[in-house]
Amino acid sequence: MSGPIHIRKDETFTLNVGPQHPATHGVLRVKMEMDGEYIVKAETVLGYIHRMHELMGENRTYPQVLPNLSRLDYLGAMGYTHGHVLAIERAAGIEVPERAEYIRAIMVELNRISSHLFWFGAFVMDLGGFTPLMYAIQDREHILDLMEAVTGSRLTYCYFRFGGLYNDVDDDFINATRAVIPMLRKSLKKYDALVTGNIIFRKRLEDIGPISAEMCRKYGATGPVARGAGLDFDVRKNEPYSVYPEFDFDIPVYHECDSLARYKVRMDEMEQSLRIIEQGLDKLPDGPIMPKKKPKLIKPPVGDYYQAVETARGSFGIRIVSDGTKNAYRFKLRSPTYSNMSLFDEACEGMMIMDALAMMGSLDLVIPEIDR
Amino acid sequence: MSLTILNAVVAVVAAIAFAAANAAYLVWAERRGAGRIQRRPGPNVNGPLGLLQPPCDGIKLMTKQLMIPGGADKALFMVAPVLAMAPAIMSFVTIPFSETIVAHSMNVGVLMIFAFASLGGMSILLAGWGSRNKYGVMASVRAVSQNISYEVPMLITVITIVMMAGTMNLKELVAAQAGGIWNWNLIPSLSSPLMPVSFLIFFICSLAETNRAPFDLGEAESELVAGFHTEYGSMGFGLFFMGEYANIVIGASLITILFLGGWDCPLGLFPGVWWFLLKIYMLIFSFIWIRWTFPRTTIYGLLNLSWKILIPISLFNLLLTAGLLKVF
Amino acid sequence: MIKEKMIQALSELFPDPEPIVEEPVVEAAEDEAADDGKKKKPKKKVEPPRVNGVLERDHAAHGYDIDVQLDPGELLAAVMIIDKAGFFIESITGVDWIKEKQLESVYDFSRYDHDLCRIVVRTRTPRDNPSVPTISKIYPGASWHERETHDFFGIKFEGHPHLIPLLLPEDADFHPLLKDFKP
Amino acid sequence: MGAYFSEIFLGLKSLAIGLGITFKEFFKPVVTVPYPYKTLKMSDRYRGHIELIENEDGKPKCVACGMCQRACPSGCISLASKSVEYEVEVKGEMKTKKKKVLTKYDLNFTTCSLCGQCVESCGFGAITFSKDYNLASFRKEDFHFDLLNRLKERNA
Repeated sequence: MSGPIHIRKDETFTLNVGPQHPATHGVLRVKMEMDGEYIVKAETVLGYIHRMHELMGENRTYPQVLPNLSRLDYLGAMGYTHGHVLAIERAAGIEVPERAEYIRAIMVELNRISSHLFWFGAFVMDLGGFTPLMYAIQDREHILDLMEAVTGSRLTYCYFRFGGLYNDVDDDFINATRAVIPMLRKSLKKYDALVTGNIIFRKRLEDIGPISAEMCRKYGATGPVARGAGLDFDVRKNEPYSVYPEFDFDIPVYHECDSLARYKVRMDEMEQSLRIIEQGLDKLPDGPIMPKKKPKLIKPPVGDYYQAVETARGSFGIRIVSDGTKNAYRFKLRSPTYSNMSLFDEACEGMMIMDALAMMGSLDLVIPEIDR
Repeated sequence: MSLTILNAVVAVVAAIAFAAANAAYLVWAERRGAGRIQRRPGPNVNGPLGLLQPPCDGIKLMTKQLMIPGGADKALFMVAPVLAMAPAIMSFVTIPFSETIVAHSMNVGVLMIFAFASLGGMSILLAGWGSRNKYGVMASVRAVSQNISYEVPMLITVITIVMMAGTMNLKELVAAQAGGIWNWNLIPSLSSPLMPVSFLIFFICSLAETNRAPFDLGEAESELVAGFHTEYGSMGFGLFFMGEYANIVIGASLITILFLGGWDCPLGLFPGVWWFLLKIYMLIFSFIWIRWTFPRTTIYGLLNLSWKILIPISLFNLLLTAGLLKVF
Repeated sequence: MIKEKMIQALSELFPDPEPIVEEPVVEAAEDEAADDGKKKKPKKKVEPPRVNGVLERDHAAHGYDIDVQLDPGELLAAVMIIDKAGFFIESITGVDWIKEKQLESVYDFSRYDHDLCRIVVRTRTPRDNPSVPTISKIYPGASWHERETHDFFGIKFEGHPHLIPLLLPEDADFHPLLKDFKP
Repeated sequence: MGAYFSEIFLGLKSLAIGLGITFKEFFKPVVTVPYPYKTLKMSDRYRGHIELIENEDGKPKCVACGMCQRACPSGCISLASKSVEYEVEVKGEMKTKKKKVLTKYDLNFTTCSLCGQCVESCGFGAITFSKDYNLASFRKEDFHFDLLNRLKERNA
């Protein structure tokens, strides 16, 4: 939808969406200048739950930062912890046993599905349909149960360790996961029929909230936002890490650039994650889950290290500047939603408020992760 | 038929009681129904099956303080919820539940119900405007444009039926459909082959008129917080709520009278009034069912639907029926 | 390959006399050796700060391919080259080198296609008056990253249209990631 | 014109499919657990707050080395100990030895992030996770756990 043809500057009003607003999923505030229902100008205000994780990363020893990473994004915590352990392993040169890497990949993908499922529900709720959220949560619950049985917690896992894992998976987990996969496939079909095919849903998303490939590049958008703009970019393929090169999976890419494209990317990604989990379970090698020799104190050599991983929301980067001590000299977290959200101000200009909020939902925001 | 004062008082009290009881227990039914659809039990703590939930909610709402936001237009702010409830109750007066159970049968019954239904839009406008809230104003503007554009196809559809029956009296409209399912207006006849389409149009319009999902743009909780009743608490909010559910009952009764043969019984097992109630509660269930299945439409999608699809089709249907009535 | 092309293009920013162009190459080789040997040689530690120039890095060891250090004045030219080559902006951050009395701002750029190449651009400014030109004109997405870096380090991005605190409170007058920050 | 009607028709069909799905769900059994009346069993590895483990004598296994205290990222563990002399039989003769005995083990659960670093760092297997999750109170002080006391209560 295009904006109003004629805006009179003296007839606009300011609308504060947030910090407490049902559509912002947290404490995000968008200052909107409105002409009726049309947005003339928007300015995002962040920092309502800024916790300065980067300073904590500098003040604490490397292992002590581990729990912080899962507090960044409470829905896809595994992916973020994965990035952290990979970065430290790269910096300190720790070898990881193969079994541990496979379990990591399985866990990250399970978490990706659970994150996407929750996003799916919350997104449809943004559009006014409440029931899909409940169905999504039911399915997510099965995944959380699986992960709880292994990691011991449901949301903020802190399961990965430098060089390996906190504890091993057992046959119960493997069998239960195998049982959950077909169930999830069935549910995905249900969602397709209930939501994706729905005419009201499609009408609300088709050609709404265009984010072009060039815009993605200028703002550094990654993840499903970039893939919905026709960019074949997934860190798992572009910059392979862990055991992802061993798996056969596709990167769903849609060229429509609208909210529906971003929605479809995520829905397809769940199927791909299921494929990765299946292969991971098949290939899961025996062996230890922690390296035989692991430095007692982790002190990466002096240098500057960067690690990117593909989380549920996009490319998460972690930069560690080490000065050779047990604390990081600089601990930078590049959160994907931060970049994805930064294009909202420009993209929503001239849109109607309900379309803009639908687009905001399609960006898959998790505010603690933006604010860090 | 002259209306004695006693008659009027009894009628109004009965209407209020019916509306209030319905509003209270439809909230319960809605929550239970939504719960079942989402595979959770819904309210089940207060009383058996949670049946004491509505009185508890009512007590809670009544004991809360009525807050008037600073800078609000006090008069409009107070009038709006009453205006939401009153027309709904007034409309009950003319609805025939059976041949005998009707407070006051009027020969312009359909017209009267539509006149009162328009007042509902007014209350939303006043509420949004009076509460001095930007979300409220936006919501009320939406709701009014929605009400106006959906009254048009609704009335055109009603004209079709009135034309066929030759009366505006609700009782006579039902009487015209008596004598079995095939006589109901829902079933296409030679003179009006597009009646199921009319029914669908009327059904969609009554969803929109009562501000129900997927057309609940007036309260669009995910974008406009709570829409026109953002600033309302306590019984002000309660009245809006009751008004909404009373309107649903009226919408369902109107559909029943116009399309489903009113108290006409397909099998004749029990008295007509029970058939009437059964029909309206089936319709209300479908309202609830629809609400918990679909996402919300956009405001332009909603207006497009009305002006580009519903109005042309209903106009075509009107002309077709008029022509066929002349032929047969 | 994009990597060689970018090294070529970025090296042209340093048209200084030959020894300086030579030096980074030597350092790079040494650096590789240092990484292989795990332990840095003691003489490395007393080495003077890095000279401006382009370094090629091992992706497996560092996570990035090209490391460019330049003066703030050359930043815009370098970023324009990178922009023209189709890179996307990944992040901007700072590092407080308190011993050298310098603040470093670090820019990460990466690519969407499968020709993997991550470029890190570094520029150092004096700590008492840190000022770097903004790149938000070239990459509008840099605007938030620059505001964040300004919050945390106090680096002024000259020409930034809206350099107010983003993550910190609006009236924050402290920069928490400076090493001498006391909460 | 054909597209107009086919869109209406397909739209209605998609709505009907959606209604069919929710109608089917309507008759399926409820999946939720009515929480305060019924609770689920926690998995074996559930990570609740920490708890001291006793040895055969019912005394805490903990030797008060303080590793957990140091490993904790949030600094929520504080412990104190005193030296106690005790006699032990070594090669047939009694010798007096000194050892540290735990006198206080406080867990400030309000700042605990349940990461499990303490349990992992413990070289003596002296602490474990509890399965306690029904934790609610209006007072902050209720979450300053005295683990030694809890151990005693458990034994009593």
